[in-house]
Amino acid sequence: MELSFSSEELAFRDEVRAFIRDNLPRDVQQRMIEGREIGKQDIVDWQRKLNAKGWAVPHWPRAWGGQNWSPVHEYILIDELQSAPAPQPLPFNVSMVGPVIATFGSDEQKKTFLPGTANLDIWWCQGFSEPGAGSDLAGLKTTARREGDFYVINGQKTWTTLAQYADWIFVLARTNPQAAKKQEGISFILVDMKTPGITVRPIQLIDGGHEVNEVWFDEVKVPAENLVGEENKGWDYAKFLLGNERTSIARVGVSKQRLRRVRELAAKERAGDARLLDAPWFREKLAGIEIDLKALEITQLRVLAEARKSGKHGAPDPKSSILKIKGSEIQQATTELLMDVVGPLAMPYQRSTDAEDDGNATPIGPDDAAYAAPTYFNWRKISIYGGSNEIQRNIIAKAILGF
Amino acid sequence: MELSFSSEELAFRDEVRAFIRDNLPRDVQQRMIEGREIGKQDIVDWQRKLNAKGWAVPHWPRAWGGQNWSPVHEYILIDELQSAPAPQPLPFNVSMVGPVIATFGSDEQKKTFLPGTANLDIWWCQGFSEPGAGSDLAGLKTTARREGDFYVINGQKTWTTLAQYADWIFVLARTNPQAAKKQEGISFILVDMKTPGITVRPIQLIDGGHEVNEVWFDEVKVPAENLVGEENKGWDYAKFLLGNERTSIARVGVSKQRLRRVRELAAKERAGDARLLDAPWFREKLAGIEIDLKALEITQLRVLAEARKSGKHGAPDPKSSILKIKGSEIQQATTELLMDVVGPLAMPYQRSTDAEDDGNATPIGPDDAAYAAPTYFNWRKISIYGGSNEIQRNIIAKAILGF
Amino acid sequence: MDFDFTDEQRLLRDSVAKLFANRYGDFEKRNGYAKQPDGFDRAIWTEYAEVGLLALPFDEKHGGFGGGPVETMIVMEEIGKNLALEPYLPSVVFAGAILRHGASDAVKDEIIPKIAAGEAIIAVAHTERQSRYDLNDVTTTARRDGDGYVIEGDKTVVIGGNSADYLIVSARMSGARRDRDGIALFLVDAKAEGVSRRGYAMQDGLHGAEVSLANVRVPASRRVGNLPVLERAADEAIAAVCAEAVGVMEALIAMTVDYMKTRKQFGVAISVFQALQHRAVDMYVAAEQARSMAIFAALSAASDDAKERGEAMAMAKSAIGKAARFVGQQAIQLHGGIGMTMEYKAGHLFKRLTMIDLQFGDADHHLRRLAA
Amino acid sequence: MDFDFTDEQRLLRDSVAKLFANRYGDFEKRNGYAKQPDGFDRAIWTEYAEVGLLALPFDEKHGGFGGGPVETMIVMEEIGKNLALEPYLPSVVFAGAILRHGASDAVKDEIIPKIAAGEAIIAVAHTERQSRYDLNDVTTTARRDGDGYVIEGDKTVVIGGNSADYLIVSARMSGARRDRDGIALFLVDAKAEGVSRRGYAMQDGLHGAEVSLANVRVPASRRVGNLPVLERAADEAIAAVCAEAVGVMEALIAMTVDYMKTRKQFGVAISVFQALQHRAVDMYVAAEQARSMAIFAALSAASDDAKERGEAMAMAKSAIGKAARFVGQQAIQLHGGIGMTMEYKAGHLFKRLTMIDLQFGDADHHLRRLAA
Repeated sequence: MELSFSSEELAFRDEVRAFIRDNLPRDVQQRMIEGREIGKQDIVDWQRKLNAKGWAVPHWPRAWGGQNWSPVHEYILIDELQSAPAPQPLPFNVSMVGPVIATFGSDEQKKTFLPGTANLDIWWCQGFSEPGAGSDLAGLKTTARREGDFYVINGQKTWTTLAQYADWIFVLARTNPQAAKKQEGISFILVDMKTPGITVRPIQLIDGGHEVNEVWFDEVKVPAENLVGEENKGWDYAKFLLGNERTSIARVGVSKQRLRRVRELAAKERAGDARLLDAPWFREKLAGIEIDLKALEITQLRVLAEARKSGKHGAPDPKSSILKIKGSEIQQATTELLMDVVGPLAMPYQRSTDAEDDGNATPIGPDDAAYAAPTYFNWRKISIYGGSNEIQRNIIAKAILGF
Repeated sequence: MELSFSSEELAFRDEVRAFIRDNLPRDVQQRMIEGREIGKQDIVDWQRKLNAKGWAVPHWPRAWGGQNWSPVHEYILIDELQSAPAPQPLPFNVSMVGPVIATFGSDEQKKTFLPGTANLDIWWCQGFSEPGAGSDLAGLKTTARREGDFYVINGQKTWTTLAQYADWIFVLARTNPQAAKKQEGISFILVDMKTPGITVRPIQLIDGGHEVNEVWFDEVKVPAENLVGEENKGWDYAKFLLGNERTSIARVGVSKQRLRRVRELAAKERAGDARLLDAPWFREKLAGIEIDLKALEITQLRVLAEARKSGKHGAPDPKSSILKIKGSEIQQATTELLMDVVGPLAMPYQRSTDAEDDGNATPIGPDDAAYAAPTYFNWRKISIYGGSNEIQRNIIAKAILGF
Repeated sequence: MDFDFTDEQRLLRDSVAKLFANRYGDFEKRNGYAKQPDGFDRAIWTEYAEVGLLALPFDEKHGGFGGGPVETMIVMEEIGKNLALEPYLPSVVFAGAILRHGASDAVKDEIIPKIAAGEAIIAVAHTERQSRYDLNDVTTTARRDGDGYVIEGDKTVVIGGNSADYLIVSARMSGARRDRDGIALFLVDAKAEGVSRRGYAMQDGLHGAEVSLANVRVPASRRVGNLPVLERAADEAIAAVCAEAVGVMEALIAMTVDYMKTRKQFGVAISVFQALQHRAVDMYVAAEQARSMAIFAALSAASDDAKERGEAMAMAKSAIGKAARFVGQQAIQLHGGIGMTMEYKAGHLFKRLTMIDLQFGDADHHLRRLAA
Repeated sequence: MDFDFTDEQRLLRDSVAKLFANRYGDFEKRNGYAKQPDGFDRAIWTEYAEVGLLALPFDEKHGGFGGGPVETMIVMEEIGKNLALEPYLPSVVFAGAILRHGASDAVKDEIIPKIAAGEAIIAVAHTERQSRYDLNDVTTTARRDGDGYVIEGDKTVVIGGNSADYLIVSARMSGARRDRDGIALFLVDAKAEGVSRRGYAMQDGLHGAEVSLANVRVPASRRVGNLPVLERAADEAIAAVCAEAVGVMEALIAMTVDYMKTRKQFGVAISVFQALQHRAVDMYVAAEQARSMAIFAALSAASDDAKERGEAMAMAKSAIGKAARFVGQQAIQLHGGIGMTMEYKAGHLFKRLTMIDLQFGDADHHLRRLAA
């Protein structure tokens, strides 16, 4: 039994750190440290650097850029990116549609899409959620009607992250409305965002940012060859896709970075006659979260070690639900801690929603005051999306406790 | 809007305080302060004093010793008894079987039982719960078979508090096993504990004490005139009875007394170089509970004021479920605080289960060390009995939130 | 012991509720009000004046209606339910209390009628960059100069400061940064020479300002109190904001329960899921306990005993802050994504609850204050 | 990174599990063991010796098996699952660690074989009436006298002290009550003149004693360490008790889940109620997080870096204490009345968890230690 990484793994970690240090633009890193948005081009540029290094899609098949790494290597890369902090490869590309195409797509689809997907030449968004169906994904209503060599799509998707940047969207649509079970009769279709009949409407979130959208389909004609795999088997591919994100679900690196930042800021703030960082109540709060995070990190490593051993690369382990539940609770706790640091200075709304903003307006209060409350607001989503924490509890209740 | 009691109410409170001061034996009070058990005779003697004063059954009909008080007066009496602390009139007598007999019993039953019930000449215990039915009281299996002028009772009751002291037991038993609904066909029967066929077996709880019992009925012959009200209507009487305890459910006085005690003890304990009571972490914990308790006290008064206004004396207000939930959480939190005061000295088992023990063995640690852990263990029951906190949440969900 | 409103109080509540039903019944209108130059709609403010709300807490001899903390509670609870944007709390409740307790009769006779008529808005400029929630942490200075004072310093997060006609500024006349002695309050004309302001929206849609005072001259007659006056006024404002929080929580819980009954997942309304039901129950229980504390705060706010009053406010604000955080977070969780969108009221209720916790000190701050 | 046991470790676990299955598989037997004079069954202790458990952590050159913290974790987890009564933790783990780190080779050669053979039980007498959880808070004195020491003082809650053949006593040779310097450890024969003991059961069924030392003479050779040695041994004991807690929680959660599946209310198994399911899930999640921390503690326990090791133990013990309290309380709540009865194992698991939190410092104590 051994908690530390092997020397080979440690060497890889050092390589990742060096790569980030030498290649990540300082201003991008600084924006991320402060909780500000980063621009589309920054994300694209960085993913291309990672891809050039072979690190954008290490978990893909070797033929399409994969590295055949162990889950531990994948985790080290993600954890270092989160800790730096640096942008992660766009999940819609590398963890979602990419693996689906690589596994279930036609040779033509692979050739057409995979290189550009890895290199972020194509920016994908996800057309799964609908207004009527949140956690109940299979209750979707969007239809794809076959007409000759085309599918004609009608319906509405929502919570579509960064659709405003997207070149393509992968859509779950109902191709057989008469299917006996709601999970049947769904197909997985790739759609060019420039196709006539698609309308993207921004949804503004309570933090003031614009990261999600509604995407409307009105008689959108899509070539039939954009169907992935078999017609009416889309639910299987969706499940495959949703089970694919196991190495970064706990977002330990994100919380580590946030706590580091909180310490830095609290060392600069005064509370009464002393530094805030020296106030016992603040230190105890901080320590409480650090303990939880340490436990989570080890739980994450245990799940990884299990995955490495079983060889079921990325197969959904119901214990991942622990990672999601605790990971989101801890991330949310760190945002509350940031509010504690800033105190009353969190109240003014001084956040620019413009990712290209140079941030040169005189800030009110300490460096991160402007982003404390918006981050707190925005991060409430973490326990909602990707299967709410209530859904995760249902999974554990059923799959582990046998209820 | 006014939070304080009226001058008349304050005068009554002073009268209660004076009565307790002048009449409650010091050693009984001291045992209660320390969390030790008190003996049967102490409880009997005290209730007789209260009854002589007219305070044992103020909420009963005037003809049987009632005082026609407002709910506020009832609350003041109970709160002062809890705060003193002094024993409360035995609930099985004064809040349970007494009001049922007074409301639904025959004239003969009233004459036979009510005076002795008020004066604790008869000690009652409650024969409701059964091993198979906890929160699902109506699922009871004990039967009462009519044979001529008798009922013959068979079955098992459990969690019967202080059955070892009891002269009589009031039993819910199934008189019509064929009834359509499980709530129908149940009767409410009074049984002399000396009747042949009754066996009382102690249940030892995890604190080491003996406060509950199993009561077995094996062909127990009970005169038919001991049926209360109508045959098969027992469920209605049981519901009436269970809705009768609204003025003391929050047990605010008990928690006030416990916190006072915690402060006293913490002022004597040292933590490092200072008094424990001066340690910020301890003070903050204490303050947190005091805040909760203050809120609960006012919520209790709001429910009382509502009851006084509506005139529905003792009718179950679903808001009482708040009192039960928060009251039990706070009481349990005070027992944890007591453990904090005592620290490692809570570990030895030095509690005597003998209520007549003079407590003269050299104690280990501070005064209450011996009772800290047993009280903590024992008080876990508070969120279980009398309708578990989960049941209380179901009540609020249905009756208030309309789910 | 009595938790009923008098007939007059019921009338007050109904008239306030009616005003807000007209103006805020359609929640989308709020967005329009917020975009106006002051961050609220002046016409609504005029209505406040017409209904008498702006004169409510002041003595009749200064043109007020002599209302007390219970009347303020009634108004604030409705403000909370409706997320009203007008600067009632900073101007009428908080600054008003300073004037009531600290100003000379001459100043009262001059200013209070203007407040009552809706012609003067006042904001209290007490927070500084380093002060966090401590009212005694003051570096802004006031030095005697002839028959007046000269004030110098920077104030931050002055709620209502963007639209204020007057600012009440806490300034240090003597002593070290955190000394309790040596602090005075001054009523400063917001357009006086040397006063500069940078107004902004706040996270909850209310507005505030950064205020700089560079050699600002104030006549001696405009000295309107000291630290105890500021603390007493803050205590009254705390009671008021507790009542507001109760209104916000009530509205948010009602929205959440309604949403649960209509929102379908897996073919059934999500209100059938017991785990979610119990969560809603816990929110309700927390809110009822908070309501008890808001009543406690209101009924303690008029006490002349500063220690007793301060303790009551610390208890109340701590309880309210904790409940506000729990209710707000759980409401968003139970709503799912929709609760996080700008166009839906629930998210705004959540944001206001979050800011209420920060206003006048958060739950932990007051817990420590109580434990100290 | 590797969380698997080696083949030897698996063998160890299986043999311990088998021993306990025989002895504790029928839970009612435990009651009988507890009533024996020592508070446990000597025959079982002999079995520990036969299987090699009592020699486990000691160097091979002193007759041990050279096991490390992971081996101890394996044993302690099984002890936890079975609520075993034998004084393995105080004697082999805690006192054993003091001997390993602080005793001379001569003392080791004399004592360790006795421990290994089950012939000597040792208890650590460090807690005093005023010390709470602070190992440096020592008023018991040791003064030099000829070629030995004379010890004087009172110790409380000496776990395993009732049946111990030797006591390791912390005593102050110089300095003030809470000074870190000037503390020494002495191996005292429990039957030495001047040693008096009052044994008792503890809340969880384990046993301990009050110990008085009046003019107790100890040879100089029996000085077995100082405060750093005591702290290091306590750290190893903390890692061990964390593992025990994980075993207790595992057993308690399994019992609770089983009970929920069989217990019927309102005509259905209570396991169908989602609110109860989610509570059980939260218990499971807490226990898994606790397991991670117990592993962390075991893998940090052998570190020579006192600061790093102490921090790891503070983190682990705080996490374990919090989880233990939550899991214990919720298990009783989900069981209802049956969980509160003496004859049912769940209540005893709950009580042991409660005492584990108090042993070596509760969750808050270690949180403060970490934050200091």
